Amino acid sequence: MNLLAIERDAIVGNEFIENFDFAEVEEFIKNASANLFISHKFKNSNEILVQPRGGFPTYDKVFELYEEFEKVKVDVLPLTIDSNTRLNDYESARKMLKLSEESEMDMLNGYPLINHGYRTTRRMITHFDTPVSLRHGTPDARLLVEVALASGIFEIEGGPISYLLPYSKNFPLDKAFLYWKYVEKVCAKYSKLNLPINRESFGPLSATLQPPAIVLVIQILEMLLSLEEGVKSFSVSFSQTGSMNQDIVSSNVIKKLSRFYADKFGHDDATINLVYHQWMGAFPRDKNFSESLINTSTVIASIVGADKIITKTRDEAFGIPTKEANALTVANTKYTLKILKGIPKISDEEEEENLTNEVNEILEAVFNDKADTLWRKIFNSIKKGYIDIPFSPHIINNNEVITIRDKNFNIRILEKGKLPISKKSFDYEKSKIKLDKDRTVVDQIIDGIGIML
Amino acid sequence: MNLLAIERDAIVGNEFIENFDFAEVEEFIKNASANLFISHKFKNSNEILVQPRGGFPTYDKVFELYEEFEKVKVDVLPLTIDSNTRLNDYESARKMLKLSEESEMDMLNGYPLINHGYRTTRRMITHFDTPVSLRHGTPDARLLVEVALASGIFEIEGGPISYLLPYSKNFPLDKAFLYWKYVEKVCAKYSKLNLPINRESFGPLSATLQPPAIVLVIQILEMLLSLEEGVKSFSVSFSQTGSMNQDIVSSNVIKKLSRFYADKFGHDDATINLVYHQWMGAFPRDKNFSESLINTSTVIASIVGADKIITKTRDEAFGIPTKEANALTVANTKYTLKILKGIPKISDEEEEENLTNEVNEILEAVFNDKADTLWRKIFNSIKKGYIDIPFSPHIINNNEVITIRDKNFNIRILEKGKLPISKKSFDYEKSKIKLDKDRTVVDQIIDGIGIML
Amino acid sequence: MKVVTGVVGNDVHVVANRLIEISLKERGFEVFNLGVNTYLEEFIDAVVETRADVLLISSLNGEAEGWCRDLQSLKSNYDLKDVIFMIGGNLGVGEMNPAEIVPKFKDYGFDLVFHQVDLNEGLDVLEEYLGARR
Amino acid sequence: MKVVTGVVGNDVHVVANRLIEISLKERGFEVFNLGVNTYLEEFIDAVVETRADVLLISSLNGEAEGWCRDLQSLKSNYDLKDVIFMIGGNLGVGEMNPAEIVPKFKDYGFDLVFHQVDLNEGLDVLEEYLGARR
Ligand code: B12
Ligand code: B12
Repeated sequence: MNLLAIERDAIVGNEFIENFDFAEVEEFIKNASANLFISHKFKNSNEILVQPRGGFPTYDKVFELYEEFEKVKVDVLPLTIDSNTRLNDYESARKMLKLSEESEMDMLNGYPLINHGYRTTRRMITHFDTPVSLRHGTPDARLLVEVALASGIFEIEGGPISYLLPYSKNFPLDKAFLYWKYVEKVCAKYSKLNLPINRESFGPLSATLQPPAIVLVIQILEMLLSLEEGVKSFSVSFSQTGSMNQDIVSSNVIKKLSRFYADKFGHDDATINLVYHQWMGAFPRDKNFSESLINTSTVIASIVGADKIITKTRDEAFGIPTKEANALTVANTKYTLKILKGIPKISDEEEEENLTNEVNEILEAVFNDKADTLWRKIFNSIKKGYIDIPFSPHIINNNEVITIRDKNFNIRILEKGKLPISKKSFDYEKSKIKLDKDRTVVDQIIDGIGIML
Repeated sequence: MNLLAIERDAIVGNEFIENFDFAEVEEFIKNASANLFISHKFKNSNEILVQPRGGFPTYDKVFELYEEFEKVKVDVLPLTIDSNTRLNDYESARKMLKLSEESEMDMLNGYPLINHGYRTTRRMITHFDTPVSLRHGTPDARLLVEVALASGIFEIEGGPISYLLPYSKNFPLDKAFLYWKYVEKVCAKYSKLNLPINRESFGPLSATLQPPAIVLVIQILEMLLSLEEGVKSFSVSFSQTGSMNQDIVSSNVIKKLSRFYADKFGHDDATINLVYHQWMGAFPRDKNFSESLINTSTVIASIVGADKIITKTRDEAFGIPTKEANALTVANTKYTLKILKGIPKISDEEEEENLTNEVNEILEAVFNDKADTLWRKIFNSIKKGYIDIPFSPHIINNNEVITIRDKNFNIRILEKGKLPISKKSFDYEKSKIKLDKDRTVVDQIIDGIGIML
Repeated sequence: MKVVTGVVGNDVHVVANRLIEISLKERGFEVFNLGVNTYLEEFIDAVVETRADVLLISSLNGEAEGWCRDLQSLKSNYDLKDVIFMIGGNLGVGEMNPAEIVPKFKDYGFDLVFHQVDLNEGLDVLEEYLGARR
Repeated sequence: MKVVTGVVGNDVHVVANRLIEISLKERGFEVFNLGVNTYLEEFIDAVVETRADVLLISSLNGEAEGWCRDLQSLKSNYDLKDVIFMIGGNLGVGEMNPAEIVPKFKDYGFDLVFHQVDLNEGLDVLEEYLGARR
């Protein structure tokens, strides 16, 4: 028995789950329907796939949600996990699931997958025979991913950086790398049995004034960590920045560079997809405005040429959306994608050059770190502040980078902290910022957070 | 007393209107508030102005509609005229207005301005102190425009071609030119008293598969006819084609060519604005889809850099919208315009060159006609089929031009009839069309009409 | 079978009218299309003149009621009891309740009334109706 | 005036928390920001330790109720009757009726409850409340 096998046995031996039968799970994955694999759908579709967000505490409510999504011909179903499970607090999840089942009131903001178990959940997934994407935000997702894959969920979102810096306060970063290595290995292993399991990185990060350069760096690094373990299908992603041009620039650069670095590291057999998130920041309180915002995101997704779009709803500012509101967005988004034809090819050479330089500069600094493995290089780089995101709750994040919007709502780097970008690149950023002398910088940053309100 | 003055006296001597006091009207216009002039607003605003469509039979309902629009900070108010008045059938309009007033049910699809008169209507217009745009579709709009201007309506839409070919069956074309010449003259005259009266051409035409080349030709010709009479502020317009790229191409070419021809004909002191119409063709029956469509139009208006956008509503497929639905679109449109920043500059050289050539080729043929005046040249050109629009109800229209959508929903010329475009231009059009051999051409044209359903 | 068709009143919406003509011809009818802006009297004259079996009126701009309320009295001037009177399109201004609008137009003397129904659905019903009468 | 603040439970929404810290400081408060993912016990400990006048809790992810229902019993372990207990953010999962949610959290032992109210509006009320008590 090799080391991974021993670790897997230990992981699934968790007290909160029913007995885990690896042989049966392998058999299930070997024979699983092609329709459950998003990698299959990416390959065989010319359209942008539409995936909502959503998850409820009880089995029945998720089932009803999926029925609603099925009616509007959803492409990819989401399974969003509650925040206790995300933090491996299965005991709190268990208690609140019980309360939810008894009281008809939702005491959890997602589906506690561990407590439901894979036997139950698989029943639902195979019933709908549509790819499901696991959305969580968990630094230690080993058990969660084992249960997900055993349930028939063949797309796993996240990564050691993108699911740690925005999602945790003090979970140890080195552990996150090792735990995600486990996830990659298991995904790679199962990918050999049938079609590839797809991994996806979470580009929105803290969803607030995230500079494209850092988003792209994290996307490319998580992609490399994943491909390194044998994953063959990977999605990089980012969310609407607030400036249409910056979205276009980001997408052109990420398409080019993710392919470039995948090939450079010897993974030219891997498929790379692009995912666009509808606006992830603070939503307006007017639900009609939310719909306008969402539709505008859809138009931009078309323009940037994403392979998948992940939607929001008119209820976003108010709480977890009703299933009806959620299905409505899917229907509307699919309608808009259908009518949008004759999309021009757009590029902005100056901006693309600057973003390309910044990403290359930061990556070079990471690769030049003295450590022996890629994950240790990245670990050191985060500690040194080479990678630093605004609005991270995590204690390891350097918190020196400050961003602000320029007059076209582009996110620009005002303070670069320890980011290893060149003077030329930083000068470019600064040249775009025009501060209003009569107001505090903080007030201008707050304006930039609230542009969609 | 000059000829125009004699004609004006005769026109306002119509039995359906109350006594017309020219001196008082001049005095009123001389002292009218700058806020009533859209030409003033165009000059002093960096934003795209938002103008809904709307009109009801009774004074009270229009007043309530305007109140609703005022709440959402509309930029330009519309006054849409009913279809009897449009065809100078004031007697039918009178009867149906009476029925509408008695029964609380609307028996007219717009405001019968002649029957209400300018004294009444001016009360409303000056009360709201916001520019009003007259929307009608009337080949003989002489009386209508006199009453409108006397009411304080300082933007007049239409023209002898754009309000005839799509709006009439057998109104004599030569008369339309002469009657519109009257309109231009009156607008030019009043423009000297205060700020310029704005004239606007109606680019959507029959709103169904209209080829951009012909739309642009008609826009430029109506602009020249108007500037020739002394009008100093003119808006060219077009409506969403169904292909984002074709919209961008149309707007780049029309901006360039309208300025070019205005200058060429010696009108470099005239201001030219660009107006974009949200989708004017058949609307979907699902009101949420209609909203998605409308918002998509708004995003495109931003991208093409229009000066004004004219909106539709979620009720479009069902009938004249309620005032609430109408105000909702204005609010949503203004929201989307506000959040849309960082719009890239886009162009498509090949398409722009082709469209520029086609427009120039047709215009050259028009200008080369042997007649002595511009309007007679245009008159002859329409009779010869040099200008020919699909889906015109008018008997003079040549009806030989047939258009169809290519796979990116661009409108392409399948049959050129007598259009004086070069072989090179027509070859370009044909090279883009891929007909499906297994289906009739008519069915493929019908598909192209129904792309938004 | 002969059909007279057109758009009633001061109404210039021509697109559906063109498609109706095409569809009727494909279905084997002989079509007399009077086009847009046609008054009720002109329709009746054409029906009498061509000895049509069906009069198919479109109205899109919402003003049908004002133009069609006199149908009964016009009908009574001629022997038109074998002619099928059919109307479709948008039969009122604003959003209308089909449950109210259909009986109203039947009262005015129409046999088949279609408010916001697709033209081909309507023509299918016409063919069924003709079949049943035979 | 001393304020202890932070985000309760397994909740990582940090943006409002950062802004609350800035706004409190601008208003002249001395701020102890425990950040996100803070449990009720930690809040109480910090209030006792710093002798804070106000405990200002945020909850954004909807799970506040599960984390705050034990406040009364925790309060009873200490002498905290002069401390103002304040909570705000999104106080339930899904769309909630503020009319129901406010009394519920008052029952749990909060003096000031703000469901989906802007932070500065809430801080204005806090200042008024403090003024009235003086
Ligand atoms: C294109 C259009 C125009 C073009 C018309 C160009 C032309 N010459 O044809 C222009 C821009 C010029 C125009 C002008 C006006 N229009 Co217009 N127009 C439209 C629009 C957007 C599409 C119509 C269309 O071509 N549809 C495609 C064809 C294939 O479908 P259709 O006409 O909808 O018909 C379908 C059915 O009704 C059915 N059908 C039709 N006839 C019959 C008959 C039978 C027996 C059967 C079974 C079925 C049937 O078959 C069709 C396919 O399913 C509609 C709104 C919509 N539907 O989305 C408004 C609309 C019809 N217009 C309207 C109005 C009011 C006007 C104006 C008065 C301006 C105004 N106030 O806004 C003027 C009319 C002037 C006049 N004198 O009539 C209103 C009518 C309002 C109402 N009923 O309450 C509509 C509904 C828009 C609205 N919501 O306000 N219009
Ligand atoms: C950005 C964001 C994220 C980012 C957060 C990054 C970070 N680390 O901060 C990411 C993407 C990581 C994220 C994750 C999740 N999120 Co989130 N997120 C948002 C979003 C879009 C904006 C939040 C924000 O930053 N707003 C800007 C700040 C300035 O305002 P605010 O936080 O809304 O707070 C305002 C008021 O509440 C008030 N306020 C706050 N605290 C207090 C305290 C007092 C005393 C007063 C008076 C006022 C006050 O002041 C602020 C300004 O007015 C909101 C939806 C929205 N609001 O539009 C959802 C939202 C808060 N998230 C939600 C959820 C459920 C989650 C997840 C569980 C994932 C999921 N199931 O979808 C995870 C949470 C993981 C966890 N363990 O907590 C839900 C909460 C649901 C509910 N309450 O019913 C929301 C409402 C979205 C939704 N409709 O589903 N999220």
